[in-house]
Amino acid sequence: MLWKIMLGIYILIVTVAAFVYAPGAAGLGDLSRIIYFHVPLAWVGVLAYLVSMLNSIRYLKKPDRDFDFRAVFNAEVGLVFTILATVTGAIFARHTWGVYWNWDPRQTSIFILMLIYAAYFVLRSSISEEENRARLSAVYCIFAFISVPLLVFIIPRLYTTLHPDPIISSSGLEMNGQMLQVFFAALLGFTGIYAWIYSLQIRLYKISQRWEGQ
Amino acid sequence: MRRLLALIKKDLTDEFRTRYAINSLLLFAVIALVMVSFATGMAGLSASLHAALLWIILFFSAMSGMGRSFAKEQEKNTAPALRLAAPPEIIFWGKLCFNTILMLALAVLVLLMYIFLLNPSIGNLPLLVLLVLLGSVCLAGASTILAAIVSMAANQGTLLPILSLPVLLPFFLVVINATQTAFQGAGFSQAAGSLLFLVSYAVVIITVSLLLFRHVWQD
Amino acid sequence: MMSDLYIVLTVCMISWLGIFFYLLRLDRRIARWEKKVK
Amino acid sequence: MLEVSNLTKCYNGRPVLEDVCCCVSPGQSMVVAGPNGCGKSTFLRLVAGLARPTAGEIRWELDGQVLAKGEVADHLGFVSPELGLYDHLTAREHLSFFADLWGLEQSRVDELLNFVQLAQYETLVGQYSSGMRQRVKLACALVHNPEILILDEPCSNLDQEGIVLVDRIIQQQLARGLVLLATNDAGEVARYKEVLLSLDEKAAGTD
Repeated sequence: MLWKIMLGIYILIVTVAAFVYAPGAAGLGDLSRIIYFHVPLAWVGVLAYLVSMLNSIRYLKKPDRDFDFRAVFNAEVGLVFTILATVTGAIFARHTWGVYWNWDPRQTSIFILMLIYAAYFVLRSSISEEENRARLSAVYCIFAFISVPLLVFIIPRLYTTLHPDPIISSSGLEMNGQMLQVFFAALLGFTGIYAWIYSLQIRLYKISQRWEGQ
Repeated sequence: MRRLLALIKKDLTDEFRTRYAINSLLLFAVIALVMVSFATGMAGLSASLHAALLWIILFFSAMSGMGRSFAKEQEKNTAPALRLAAPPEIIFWGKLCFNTILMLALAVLVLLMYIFLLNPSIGNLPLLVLLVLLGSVCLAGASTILAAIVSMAANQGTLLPILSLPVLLPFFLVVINATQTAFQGAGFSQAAGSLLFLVSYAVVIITVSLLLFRHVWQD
Repeated sequence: MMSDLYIVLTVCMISWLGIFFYLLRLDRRIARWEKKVK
Repeated sequence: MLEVSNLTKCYNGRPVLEDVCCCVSPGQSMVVAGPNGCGKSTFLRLVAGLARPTAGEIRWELDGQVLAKGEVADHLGFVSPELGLYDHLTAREHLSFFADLWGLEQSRVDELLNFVQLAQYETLVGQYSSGMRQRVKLACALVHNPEILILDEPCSNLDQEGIVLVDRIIQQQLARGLVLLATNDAGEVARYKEVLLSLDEKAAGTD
């Protein structure tokens, strides 16, 4: 319990630090502060998908409902975080590029991540038999994962992007020490939230399993 | 190898006698082409628009026909006998080859009709043809395993495009970009990067499909 | 400009606190259920 | 030989088969009997390796060697009403397709066509009567001379001549391996029940 309350206070401090302690980036001003939330959100979105994919692989190796459940709720969590990352990204885009959406490669990447999650749930809803549903959606989760590395690494190289590179400063966003501190602190904090949700879900699942057993 | 040929022969014979996939593919492609041609009229389209339109037509007509071969095995309950008679990898290769043949035929026809109806200015025809053919292989490669997944689910008609789009989007970004340069008359050396990407995309996607197919192909 | 920043900061803090207490409540409830099921 | 222990299969958490045990030796025929919905077909599908059991074990042994999961299909012929045919191929094309898949000579095709008395028909299977379709299914299952033959309601839709044919197939099969047969026909049960697996004590089709 203690670490959860500490996490709460920790995120509160990071939030304050993001607005007060870290200076605004040159050229972008106070708006640059959104990266302390936008990037961690996107990071958790990708991380959740990765965990979902790994659990799908485990399911195919050993068909255990546990793994299927983990794959599903990670996809759910990932979908929420990805949508939030897209929204925060669009706000940032509106103020720097003038439009909410312009099919920048980075936007396209996160959009595809959202599409995969959406397609994953559509697929699940259209298979009624439990075992088939778990197996086929696991296959899809792994198969669709191919396009993630392709998009994240290859496409931005083929096209010029306006998206600021998060850490290595090449396109306008120079990060100084204070900013980096807050940035990594935020990443850590959001990963903590993810871990918390993860443990809650697992406990909830175990309760429901035992409930059925009784 | 003989098993593979038997599978392809069986699918082709069946297809020639019913002409279900061929008809739906072709009709869909023709309708889409005529609509595009009507809508744009004689207005000269830019190369990027031509490239996008061509691939949109190819994508949706592919989606309307690709799913059939698996769906049919499932509907007619012929899948269990196949499961017993051949290992999943052979089945996958058979279906992949059949889909590729179908897709190549479709691509050639769509390309000819596209040039005929919309009269785009083509800078580098050999490159364009190569891109369309290579792209068809990629389309068939990605949609074969997805078609197998879809054949076991409900609402099959809409599911295949929904599942394929995320997987195919990186491929589309590259191929549309390259097709545009082909319309504009770029040389092969300029397109080498894209061609390499397409080949490696096809290889990766088929390899992963082969690894995963055994899990799809069971009841 | 400065006051805008504080408004956004307040909104962020309040929404985090909302999420935080929601999670905390869920955590407690799950703990209760765990005892009951055992 | 076949050894099944504590076989259980659930669909969506609801058991269709529970704790089924049986044992069949080579040269024996086993009859699976029971009312509709008791899981006969499911049992045969599980044994054939077409579906995965929820729990329990299925062990095939051939000439003293235990068959791995993937190998079972190579020694197995399966006939079931759940199995379909390609409506737009002829009987000959069906057989030569399966002969190709098993890597066998085309002479086997003629042999089998004569055996099931379909050699003179060159029309598409879609136009066949259900009895003729049943004969095509039997022939397809026999293409690779399997040691194990699994027949689910083999005599449905067959005329007198066809029933004699099935009997001949079963007798030939018993000389070479074993036969699993699911049926509700009292005469067939009496005739083939060297081993009888009755699934009726558990009424699974409750809902």
